[in-house]
Order: sequence, then structure tokens, then C-alpha cells
Amino acid sequence: MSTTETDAGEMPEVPADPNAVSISINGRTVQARKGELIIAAADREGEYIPRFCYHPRMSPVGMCRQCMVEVEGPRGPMMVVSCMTPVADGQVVRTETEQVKRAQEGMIELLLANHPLDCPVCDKGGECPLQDQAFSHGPGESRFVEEKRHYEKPIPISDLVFLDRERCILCDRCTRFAREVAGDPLISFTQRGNNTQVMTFPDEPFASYFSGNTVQICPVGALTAQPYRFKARPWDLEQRESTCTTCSVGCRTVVQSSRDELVRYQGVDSDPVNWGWMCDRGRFNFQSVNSEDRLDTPLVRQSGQLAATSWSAALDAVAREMRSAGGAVAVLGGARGTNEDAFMWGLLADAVGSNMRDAQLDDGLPAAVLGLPQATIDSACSAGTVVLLAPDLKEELPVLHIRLRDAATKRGLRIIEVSSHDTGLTAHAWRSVRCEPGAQADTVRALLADPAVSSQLASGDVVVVAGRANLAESAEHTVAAIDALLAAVPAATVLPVLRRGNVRGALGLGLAPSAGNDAAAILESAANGRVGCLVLLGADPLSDVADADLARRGIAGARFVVAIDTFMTQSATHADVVLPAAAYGEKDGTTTNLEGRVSNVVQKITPRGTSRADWMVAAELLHMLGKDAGVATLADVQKLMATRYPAFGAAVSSAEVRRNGVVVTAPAARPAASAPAVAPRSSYDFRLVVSRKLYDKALGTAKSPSMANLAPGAAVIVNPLDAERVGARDGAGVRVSNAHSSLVLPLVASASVPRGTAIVPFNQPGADIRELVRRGDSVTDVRIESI
Amino acid sequence: MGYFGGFLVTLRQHGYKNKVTTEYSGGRVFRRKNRDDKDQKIDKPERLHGRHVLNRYEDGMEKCIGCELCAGVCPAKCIYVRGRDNDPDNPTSPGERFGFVYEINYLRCIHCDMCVEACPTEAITETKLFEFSFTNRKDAIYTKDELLVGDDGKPRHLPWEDWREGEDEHTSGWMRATAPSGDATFEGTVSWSGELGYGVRAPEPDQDSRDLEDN
Amino acid sequence: MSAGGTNAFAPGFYEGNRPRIVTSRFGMEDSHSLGRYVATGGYDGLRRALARPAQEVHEEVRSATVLGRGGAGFPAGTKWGLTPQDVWPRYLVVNGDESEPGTYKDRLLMERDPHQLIEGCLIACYAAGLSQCFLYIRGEMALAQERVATALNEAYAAGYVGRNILGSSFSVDIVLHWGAGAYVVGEETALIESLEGNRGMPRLKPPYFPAAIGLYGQPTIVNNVETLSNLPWLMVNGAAAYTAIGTPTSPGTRMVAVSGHVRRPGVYEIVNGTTTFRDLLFGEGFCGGMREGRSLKAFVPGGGSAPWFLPDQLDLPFEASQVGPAGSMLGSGAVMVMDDTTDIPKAALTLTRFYAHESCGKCTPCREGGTWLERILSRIVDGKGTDADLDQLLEVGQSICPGAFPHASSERLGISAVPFPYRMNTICFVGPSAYAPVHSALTLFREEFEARVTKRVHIPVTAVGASR
Amino acid sequence: MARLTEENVRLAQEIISRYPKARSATIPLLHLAQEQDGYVTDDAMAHIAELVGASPAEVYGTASFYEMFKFHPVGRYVINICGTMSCALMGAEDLMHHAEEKLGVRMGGTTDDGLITLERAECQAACTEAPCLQTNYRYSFRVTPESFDALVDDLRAGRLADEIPPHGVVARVRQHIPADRGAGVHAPEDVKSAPAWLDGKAAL
Repeated sequence: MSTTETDAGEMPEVPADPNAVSISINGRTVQARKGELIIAAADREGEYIPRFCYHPRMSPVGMCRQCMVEVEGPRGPMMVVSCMTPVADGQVVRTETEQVKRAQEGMIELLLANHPLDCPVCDKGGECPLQDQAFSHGPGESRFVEEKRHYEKPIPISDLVFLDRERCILCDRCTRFAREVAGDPLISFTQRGNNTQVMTFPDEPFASYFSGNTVQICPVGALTAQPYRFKARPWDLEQRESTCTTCSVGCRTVVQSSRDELVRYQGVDSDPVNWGWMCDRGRFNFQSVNSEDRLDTPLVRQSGQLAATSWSAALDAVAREMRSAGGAVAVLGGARGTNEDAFMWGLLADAVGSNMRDAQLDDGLPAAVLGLPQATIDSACSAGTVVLLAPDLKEELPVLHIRLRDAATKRGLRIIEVSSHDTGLTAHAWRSVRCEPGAQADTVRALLADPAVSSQLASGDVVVVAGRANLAESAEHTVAAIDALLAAVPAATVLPVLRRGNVRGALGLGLAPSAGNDAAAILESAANGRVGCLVLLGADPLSDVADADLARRGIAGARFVVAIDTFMTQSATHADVVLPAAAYGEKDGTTTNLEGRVSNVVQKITPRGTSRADWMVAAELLHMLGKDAGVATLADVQKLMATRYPAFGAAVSSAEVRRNGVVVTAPAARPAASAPAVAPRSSYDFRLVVSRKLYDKALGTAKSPSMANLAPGAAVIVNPLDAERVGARDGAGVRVSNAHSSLVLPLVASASVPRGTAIVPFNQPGADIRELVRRGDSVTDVRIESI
Repeated sequence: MGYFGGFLVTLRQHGYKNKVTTEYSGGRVFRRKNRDDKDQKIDKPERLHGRHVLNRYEDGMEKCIGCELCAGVCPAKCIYVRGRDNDPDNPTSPGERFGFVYEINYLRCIHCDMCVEACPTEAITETKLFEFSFTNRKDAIYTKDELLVGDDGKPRHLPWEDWREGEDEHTSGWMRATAPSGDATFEGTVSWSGELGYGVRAPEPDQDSRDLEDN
Repeated sequence: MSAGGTNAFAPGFYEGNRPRIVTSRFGMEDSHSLGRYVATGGYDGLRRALARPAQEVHEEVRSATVLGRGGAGFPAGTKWGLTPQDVWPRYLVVNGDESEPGTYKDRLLMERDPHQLIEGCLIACYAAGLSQCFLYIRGEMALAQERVATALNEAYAAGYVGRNILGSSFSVDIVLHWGAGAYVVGEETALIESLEGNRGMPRLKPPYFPAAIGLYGQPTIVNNVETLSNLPWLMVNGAAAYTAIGTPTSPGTRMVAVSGHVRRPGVYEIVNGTTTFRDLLFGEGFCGGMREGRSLKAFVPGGGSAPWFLPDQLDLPFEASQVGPAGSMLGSGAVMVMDDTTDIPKAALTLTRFYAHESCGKCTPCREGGTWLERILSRIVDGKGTDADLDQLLEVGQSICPGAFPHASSERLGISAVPFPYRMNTICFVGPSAYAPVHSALTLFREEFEARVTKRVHIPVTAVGASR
Repeated sequence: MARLTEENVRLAQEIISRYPKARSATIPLLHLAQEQDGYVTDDAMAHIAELVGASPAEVYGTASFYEMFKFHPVGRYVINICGTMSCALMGAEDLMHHAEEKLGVRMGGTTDDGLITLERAECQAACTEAPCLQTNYRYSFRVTPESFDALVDDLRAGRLADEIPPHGVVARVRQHIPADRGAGVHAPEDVKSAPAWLDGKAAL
């Protein structure tokens, strides 16, 4: 059941290496890489050495002493810790001698001396490395008769994680992860000797976006996750390997269920993607799938009220409206679903002659950036320089943040960051420059003029990580900055960091907007009464489109609105037909991550109520419209998809799609950038940045009880000096206004924001900043006054 | 044989010939005939496996901690358990966790007693009662409410069960077939760590005297 | 506040009629002042060193074989040579975190002659090309900290430390750093961790010496206070004069603290390698024998972590090459003497408790094993042990130090010595140190333990496993 | 309770400037905080974390490793009685019993007047002068019950106020490197070549 680490067999085969050395393990001569640790070489050879503190993705510490093996030395056999000792040519290693066994048994006995035997109530019981290795490498019985160490039983160290110090065996995995991988050293060893314990600073919670990983890598039940706590036992779990679609990084996971209920996701070590890590949002949002608030039956508006109905009645109504709409059918969304969903809805849109579709909601970059020379996560991490023209990756694509942080801190990657404020990567950036909204291209040009920067850019591969950092400015500014960079470094590649789960798949498989007809234009058309049937395919413009006014007018102006979703979203409450959609974990298919990597997602539980996968709805509608695509199963869809999109087809049918995925690059046109002019502003104005936080009002978070309270809430964040100028203290309410609207937000002073810039997190509980944002504005200026 | 042939087979069973089952002591036939002297149950073997009960500690706390070991070991997959956090102010069981849902499906249970073997807290034991039958499939699924003993430590008497005076006494007759650590020749003291919060189990029968002799 | 020894200014120090290298100023009241130091030839060694190329100074120290006085006894000159080529900067860390039970020579050296130490640091930095020096003093030594701080301030003002020392091209800062109470920080890699602002937990070996990767990942020399205090004399008098004292394998003198049940417990500077334990314990120039009417039962020859010696070993010289094969070690130069009134199990408990308490908690055998030993021992001392506990002590010890553990020979018991060193499953020596007194006491005085064991019953067995 | 005062922040910055990496100043700064408040407060640790560029949890992890840092108020005088080998051989246990009786507190306790905290300590490096104790890290050697009583009486009467500063102050003398005399820090990222004096010539 243990899924915490990749089996040796899952690692890619080692190519013939000039640095290979040959060692002998238990009498067998094997090849190893120079500098490799004995335990890693043994793992690959299938010689299991017991361990607790060793983790292949973190630096070794040699603390638990469980992995001791015998190595032939100049003065006879020596006991060494295999997690700290590198292989050497001709080395003779024995892992099963009497002495080794004795050391292993001794160590297990010592570890169990103070370990409570409350396995029956411990979440780890049944999949516990300590339990397993006590059986496989332990002495069987303990001679420890003294009173064990006692601490207060589990204490919550954050909203998501419980710590039981009695169970802790002090392997340094969680603390090492927090320090070395996540960069959030909010937990540490405290006290000393036999009283050593892992703790947070008094009254400061372990509020890391990656805290769930510590639960997964804990070799005992010392750290347990609140959402999984006492939900199931390992022996009644069933699991399938899948891909997380919470964001577009596409972390490989296993989806685990018990009694047809999702209970846990665990990260799987996929070398090109997530290395076994996940962010807490992706890890714990399974709770929303189990929510009581899920839609479970189709609804049709009858005399002003949405009323439950049958699928056939609901689909009849939709088909009728589509037919009568002529070509004026619009499809918004699709990024939440699978590739197959997007493909079938693309077919449907083609069939009804619609040229209005967009998988993004005016909150990404023009789909044409996918036509630029593409980078992958791996190529970015192994490049010489990464230029970040992106939002705070820690908030939006946390595992990509981990990968880039690792490359910057350990592998010599140099990061040049162009950002409106300090981000999670600022501390690790080689250069980090602040840039006002709208000034990206100028900032990049100024940077390029710096000889140190240009020689750095000339010294190796350059990858531009580009995404939408600010929803209160035009996306064209970012595109112009990319253009400026590519003009100077033509060989540079681009890693587009569009945020939504399968946005790249949806854009590549038929839901990309046609020229000048993106989501905003579609909503504008709808507002003007030119959309007969607006399909919201897992999209909620009323929450997600940055221009609140546009969204409202668009939804109101569409003649007929169909919402296909898992929850009753804001927009769905205005729909004429609401169709319940199968959620993540309830349907099979494939997804595409931000680098174009296609991997599979799986069905683990029965869809809620009568909800269905989106592709089924499209197939049914095609049939009803008399344009049957001849698909009855997912395999049919994939076959059909292969004829239209051969690259996707080849990826989907390969075995690798169920492991590390296959990178597919769909050709697209290069964008024609035109940076809109930026208006000057008065010195009383702040230039507004609307950016995302990891936790917000998104339903996957809001409907997951243990994450529902993690959203920081709406606030306006300014530099402390600006706060002083405004005359408001930290936490005081201030009036934020411009020509469009005015609202009151609490003020937060933070030195991470440069002067003249105001940051308001998007989609947070509290006053809605979107009221101040207008789509046509190149940038948004606001005035802040104390009240 | 046809439709009526089937009935014939059944009717034959009520004849005096070919009788396969004999009336055991305490059967309904005797009660109907008002023969009180015959309406008694015979003593049951000590290790008889009857329907289960969920026990409490003397202070009323439930012994079940919802660990699901019984469900895991059950060869018939007839036990369904879900755990939940104890309310620290008003705990149901000692420690962190209690059995929130506990169900046994007696249409599946084979009374093998593996659940009793697996239970780390002696929460589930079997009574000697086997005289129960149902007219409804739902009744066959005993819920926690039905399995749990009352505050007096005695099992609930459900309408379709044939409880007699004194039978309650045999409900918690805990009997384990295997020795600790699975070692049949084990001779040590079973020393339970008190860490879980639930009580320290008394030594196995006869161990007391054996230890005394050793000392 | 009371002065117990013959030396009014350095309580516990006895001069005696012997060659003195590092304690030459101990008899002077103001030995810690710059004025007195310079007046008695101070900073001459530095001047002479600076007048020669650094490589030559290094060679001189190497040829004098100045053994490290911290415990391991590794020659300082050789240690300096272990730094990798062309990696800069390199650092000097002075280990003044003296905490080994029984030892306190370094404290006296810092309190009584801080300038001698400073001069030694400068010579080491010059000879080995070390860019910055960190002088780590144990946190509890308030007086030593004050004296060294004062001396440093004086030395800076007088131009002995800092930029262009004595007008030369040699510049180095000595930064005073102090600990906060953790024995394990005396281990050199733990010292470096502590100096980096971390928990003082030893680093993993390899690399075996921080000379390659030490402070901030740079080559780092860690030297003991006494080791460095030898350098000024060595520079003035030369390697030949240095090696003329003592034996070829252990030249020079060394400071030894003798404590416990002797008539005159104190600190002595002895000639290395020739002085025997009998001289030290019974000699008139030294401790002057056991307390009135008492006889020697056992003694610890080299700090709390050393296996114990019996009267059988009294005639061994204070020389590592002879003590090792006899089953113990010299360590940091501390002898603790037990007479016939000593309660052996309790004495062992005292030492084991120290090491269990001072374990850093990093590796399992030390963290869990040390405490386990302590708890079994205290049960035995309290009269609640069983005879199985005695074997259990040895079993736990096996998990810390597998194989045969060194011990002394005994005619009475008819056992022969198991030579030093031991094998260990731990990262550093703290774990084995917790076991050493237990093993010595149990091997040499088992009958005292048996007398304490009240009942003879089998231990109840707790099985290991999920449902137990 | 309290962050570092402005004066102490200045001192802290001076201390930090002596190390190639600010983190190295953690322990000296914790001493500074303890000097200021008599014990290390949570706020002070958070402040130190800011100054040395660590997380508060890391500073707390470091601080709690070391015996000398107290996280709760202690008496003005902390008396540490050594109980390790040499002192134990010379009667430390009796001394401890006597001290507990005299002060009316158990080991680890503080007297009601908040003046004296009694603690059992491990080896204090004065083994030949056993049994010994430290009062705010100032020694008393060969302590007898009588000399212990005298010490306590002196402390209570304030007769040792000059000799023994309040708990938290260890060394009363600070190192000061004059700006014109310092050779400067040598950080690994700044220094890439051998020191000037290794040129094969004599430095003088």
C-alpha cells in the first residue's frame, strides 16, 4: 500500500555511463554511478536495505542508523550507513550478514523503545514503515520495560496537520522537507537528546502550502492529515494512479477510496513532473468531491425556478435551444475536464457551426503563446537561466515552484524575476526586478541592457516562464515582454504557465478561441444579445472573469444559458439548464499539463447521483442534433480524437500515458503582440495588481471543510510607507476606488510590495475587487483613502 | 418434478419418516404446548460462538476504538466499521478514536471468531446466543446500537432473539484461541501497555498461578 | 570564591618542580594582562613566526608533533596539512567548549593566560593560511569569557590582532564566540554546526575531518585551547627543544586534572609520556596518595568517557600508545579517582546520566540507548533491578557499540585487556561514552551489581507488534 | 514579551557584522536577549529570526538545544549545583539535599521571593574543587552546607550584587573590534584566493 516513494523499478533506466563503477552487493557484481549512495544502488538492484531517514529526493542525514551495511575495508569488514556512503569501484557490500542483522534488530528495538504501540488507532497502522520493518527486520520482542516517553497526544500544528510527538522517531524527514524542499522552515527539532521533539514556533502554525507532503513521507504516524484522520484503514483502501488536475502542473498521484468514497490522494514520484510532491490544495481537495452540495440531477428552469428533471428532458431542452440558436452557440470553459471532454465539445461546437469558444476566461494569456518554441519543466530546471514573467508560482503552481526552487538552490539555475512584488522565488532569484503593471516590456528591455544580464542570457539555455500575473491589466503587456525577450534571445524557449488544470488540452483540442473571439468578446456579444445559447462547461464567469460588470452583462444577455458543473456555481444559478458533471476521480480520460504532457486520469468512484462525464453530454447532444459522432465509449472518443489530432492520439494510446505522460506540442500561430499604451497616473493613485492566492473561494477549496477557512480574505496590500501616506494602520479599513466603483477593504502593510503598487488577492471572501476592473483598461489605477 | 412436487418434498419433512432435524431443547413446539419443564436450553459449550456484543469498561466507556482490525480480518467481510475522533470533553472511548459506525451482517457472518481474536481491546466478544432469525434483511444487519451492551454491561435483547434468564452472564466470556505473538508455547506475562488509555488486561487464565510458582 | 589549591590565583593548580610550557605564568597574579604577558616574553613567538615564511612555520609545527589535546590526540601540524588545495577562505575554530567530566585545563588556560592562547591562534592562522579565527568558549565559563574578551580588546588596541599585525602583511580577526551549554558541542563538527547558528548536532562522517568541508562548507581547522597555547613557546624555543621533553611519540608536556578521592586533587602540567599514573596519584609532587586510611578502588584515566582502570594499571605511563592497548584512552587529560568507599553502580550511573543527558538526539542508538542504560542503572541503584537487567545493560550496549568493548585487565578477576578503540553504530562518541562506564563497572565490579539486584525473576515480556 | 531594545539591536548588528553569515550570530544574540529580559522571550526569538534571516522555528530549535537558555522567568540568581562524577564522589548529592531544604524548593524550582532558582547541573569544569556550584555562572568551590548557607545569605542580603550580575548576564566584558583595526569578515562567496601572506615570503 505504501505509495510514498518510487520503487527502484520505476526510475528510468540508467544509460551506459563512463563514470560507472562496479561494486559487489551480497556477492553479486552490479554497476553503479560514481558518487551514488550505496542504498540507492542497492535499491536499483532490488536489494532492500531498511531505512527511515533516507529519502531519495532529499539530502541524506544518516540519523536513524537503520541502513547500516557491512563494507569490506582495508582492516576487515566495516559497518557503514549506506545512505551516507558513496559507492566506490570494487567495493564489497553485504547487507545480510549476522552483524548487519544484529545492528538492524538493535536499532528497531531502540526505535520502538519509546514508540507507543497504539497502532490500532494510528492512521499509519497497516502502511507504516516502522511497523513493516519491525516485522521484517526487527527482533520480534522488546525488552524495554520502563515507562515510555509521554507527550500530549496529537496537537494540531496547522489546520491540516496533526503532530503526535510520542510516535515520532526523529528521522528529520518532515523538518528536512520543510527546510530543504518547501523552503518553509516552520517546524524544527526542539529540545535535546531524548527530549528532542519536532515543534513549530510557539503560536505559529505550520502554515506551509506543502505540509501534506510531510504527512506522506513521515515513516510513522507522528504526522497525520486532518482530512484523512480516522477516515479509513489502509487495508480497506483501493487505489489507482492518476494525475492531479487542480492546476496545470499535472502532478502524478494515486487516488484512494474506501467504500466508494474518496479518502486520500498521495503524490507519486514522477521524475519529469512532481518528484512525489504535491501542494496541499491538490492533495486535500478530494473533500469537495464528497461534498453534500454536489449537483446530482439535471435542473431545468420552469416558471423562474430551477427544478429537478430527467437527463432526457434536460438534454432535449438544450438541443432545442442549440438548434434554434443557429451558429450563435458559445462554449466557455472546458479546462476543468479531460482531453476527451474538450475534444467532444469542440466537435459539438463545430457541428453547430459555432465560432465562439474559449477554454480560458479572460484570465490567462492569448492561446497563441502555445505556438512559441516550448520548454518543459525539466528543460527549465536544467537551463542556465529562467526568466520569470509569471505570477507568484508558489501561489498558483506550487509544485513548479518547488522544482524551480530546487534547481536554483542546488543545481545552479539562475532565475531572473520580473514581478510587481516579492514572490516565493524572489529569495532564490539571481536578479529580481520590480516592475509596475504595464511596464513589463520596458523593464525587460532595461534588463537586457545590463551587460551582466545579457552575458548571463548568452551563457546557456534560456527559458521564459510566462503567465498572467495581474488580472487588472491587459495580457498584452506580458506578451510584449515575451516578445522583447525572444527578440534578444531568439533561441529561448517558453514555458507557458496557464493555471487551469487542463487548459492546454482544451485549447489544443478544439476549444481555442478564433481570432478576436475570446471569452471577453463572447461575453460582450452575449451582453449585446448575439449569443443564442451559452454553454458554461465548468466555467463560472460570475466568479472568474476579472471584469465583474462584463460577466454580469454577458450572463444576463445570453438568451439561453446551460451550465455543466459539479456544483451550483454563481453563474449556474442564472442558468436555464444545469447539468451535473462527474468530478475528478469519477471519470476516466487523459489530461494535458502546462508543458503539454498528456497523462491519464482515472475513475475511482461512482459519479455522484446521475452526473456524467462532459464528453457523454456532448456525444448525446450530437446524436440529438442528428450529427452522431458514433462514439459510445471512451475508447471510441480516443479513436476519433486520434484521427483529428494524431499527436494526441499517439500519446493517449502509449503505455507511458499511465506513467510519466507524453509531451505533445500542438502547433499554433505565433501571437502578434501589441502592447496597449499605458496611461499616466496622478501621484495619488496606486497601480492595481490583482493576483491569486493558493486558497481562495474556488469551490474545490471552499467545499473542502479543512481548507475552507484557509483563504486569507480580501485585503489591499501596500508598502508600509504608502500605508503611512494613506494614513491607515495595518488592518484598518480603507476605501479603494476608481471611476468604476468603490469598496472598503482592510489594509495590509508589507515591505514585499513596492511603493505605488497596491495588491489585492483575487476571489477572496470579502469585498470583490473585480468591481473596479474593466476589461478594456490597459492597466487599473485606484485611489486609496483612509476612512 | 413440477411446482407441486416441490411442496411434496416439504410436506414429507413433517411426516414421521425421514426426519432430518430433531427438536432441540427450548424449541417453540414445547412452548406452544405449555410444557414448561421442557422449555429449557441445554448448557452450551464454553467456546460456542454466538452473536456478538460490543463491550464497555466499568465506567461506561466503550471499548471499541474503531480500528477496523475486526473488519480487516473478517473472512466473510460482514463487518463494517468507521472510526471518528473522540470529543475530548465528552469522549465515547478512552483515547483518540472511537467506533462511530459498527455493523455486522448476520446473513454473512460465519461466527469464526476471528474478529474477537483480532480485537486489541476486547471490545468485541461473542455471546452463546445463536437463536435468532429475521423476517427482514435489514434486521440481519446489527448496528452499533444493537450490538453495544447497556450501561449495566448487559446486551440488548432484540425482539427476535431468544434470551433466557442467566444467559447474559455468558456474553463477555472472552476466549482466545491463540497465544500472544502467535506463539502457542508462550509462557510470559501478557503485559499490556496502558498507553492507549484503555485498561490493562488481566493475565490469561492460569497464568497468575503459574507466575506465582515461578517466583 | 574560596581558593583551594596551593596557587592563590589559579585554584586547583599545583606548580611542582617540572618543565612548564603552557602554565609558566600561572603563578603571577596579573598573568592575564597584556602588560605582564609582553613583559614575560609574550608575542615573541608571533614576531618570530612572522619573520619566517608561513610554510616554514607550518613545517616547524609539523616536525614538533604537537599532539591535539582535545581528546583524539591528532598532531596539529598534520591536521593543518589536510586542507584541500586551492579552496579559500579557510577558517580556524578554537575549541574552548571544554565540558568533559573531570577536565578543566582549558578553562584555566583561558582565565590565566588568554594572551598565550591568542598568540597561539595567530601563529596557527599564519602558518596554515587561515583567514578568520573563531574562538568558541563554553557558555558557562563567565570568567574565561571576560578574560579573553579583555585580552582581545587589549590585543586589538596594541596591534597584535586585526589588520596588518605588527605592521606585517598578515591580517586576521579573532572573533569571540560563546556557547550556551551543550556538552556535545565539544565534538568538532557539532562545534561548527553551533557556530553556524544551528543545533549543535555532529555532522556525518565522511568527511572525517572538517579540514575539507567545515564552517560554511569551507576548509576549517578545529584546534583545542591547550594545543594552540603550546605554539608561542614552540616558536620561541624551536621544535627541537619541544621534542626534547617527553617521548618521541608524545613530545612536550600536557595538563592533567586529577579529581576525586585523592589527597590533593588538582591540575598538573606533566611531562608527556613518562609520568605514570602511580606518580600522578601517589607522587608527592602530585596528588600525594589516597585520602586518609583509604585505598584505591578504580580510576578513570582520561575523562568520563574512558573505560576504567584498576590498581593493576597504575604503572602505565601517561602515554596514548600504552594506554590504548591496556583497554582505555587518555582523552582530554582528566583522571578521576575512586577509593574503596565508592558505590560503583552509582558512580557508573552518574557518568551514564551525564552522557544520556548530553546526547544531542540525532542518532538513534545514543538517543534511545543512552537513556535506556540510564534508566536500567537507576533501577538497579534503587534496588529494583533484576539479574536479567545486568545482561540487558550489555545488550543495549551492543546496539551502541557492537562487538567487544575495551576494558582493562584484572589479576583478581583473571581477565585480560581488550584494547582500544571500540566500534560504534553512532555518529559521534557520546553514545559509546554513555556505555563505557556501564561496561567498565559491570565487567570489573559485577559483584556489586549483583548485590543490588534484589529479586531473581524473569522480566515480563512485552511483545512488539500492532495489537499488543 | 519584549523584542530587543534599540540599544541591543545596535549591539546585535555589531555582533552580526563579525560573521560571514548572519545565522552564526544566533547564539550570541540569544544571550543578548536573555541578558535583556532574564530569559528568552518568544518575541525576542522572533526578532532574532528577523535579524539573522532565519525562521522563528529555527531560532527556537537552536535555542532550546542549549541548556543555558530559559524560556520562562527564573530567579535573579540561578544556582547550578554540579552533580557529575567528581562532584558526586565528593558529596554533591548531600549538598543538593541540603540546598533544597535550605531554599525550600526542589531542583528546578524558584524561591517564593523570585530571587533564587535552584538547578542540578552537569560538569562545570572545576572537578578538582568538588563539590562545586555556579551562581549565574560564577563559581563557588569545595562547597559545604555552611558555605552554601553563607552564599545564600549573602545573595539575599545583596552583598554579592557587584560580584554577581543578574541572571542573563554572562560575560560583563564585550569584545569590541575597532573599525580601523579589523581585518574584516571572509565570506566564502567573496574570497576565492589564498591570503596575501602565503606568498612564500616572511610577513614581516
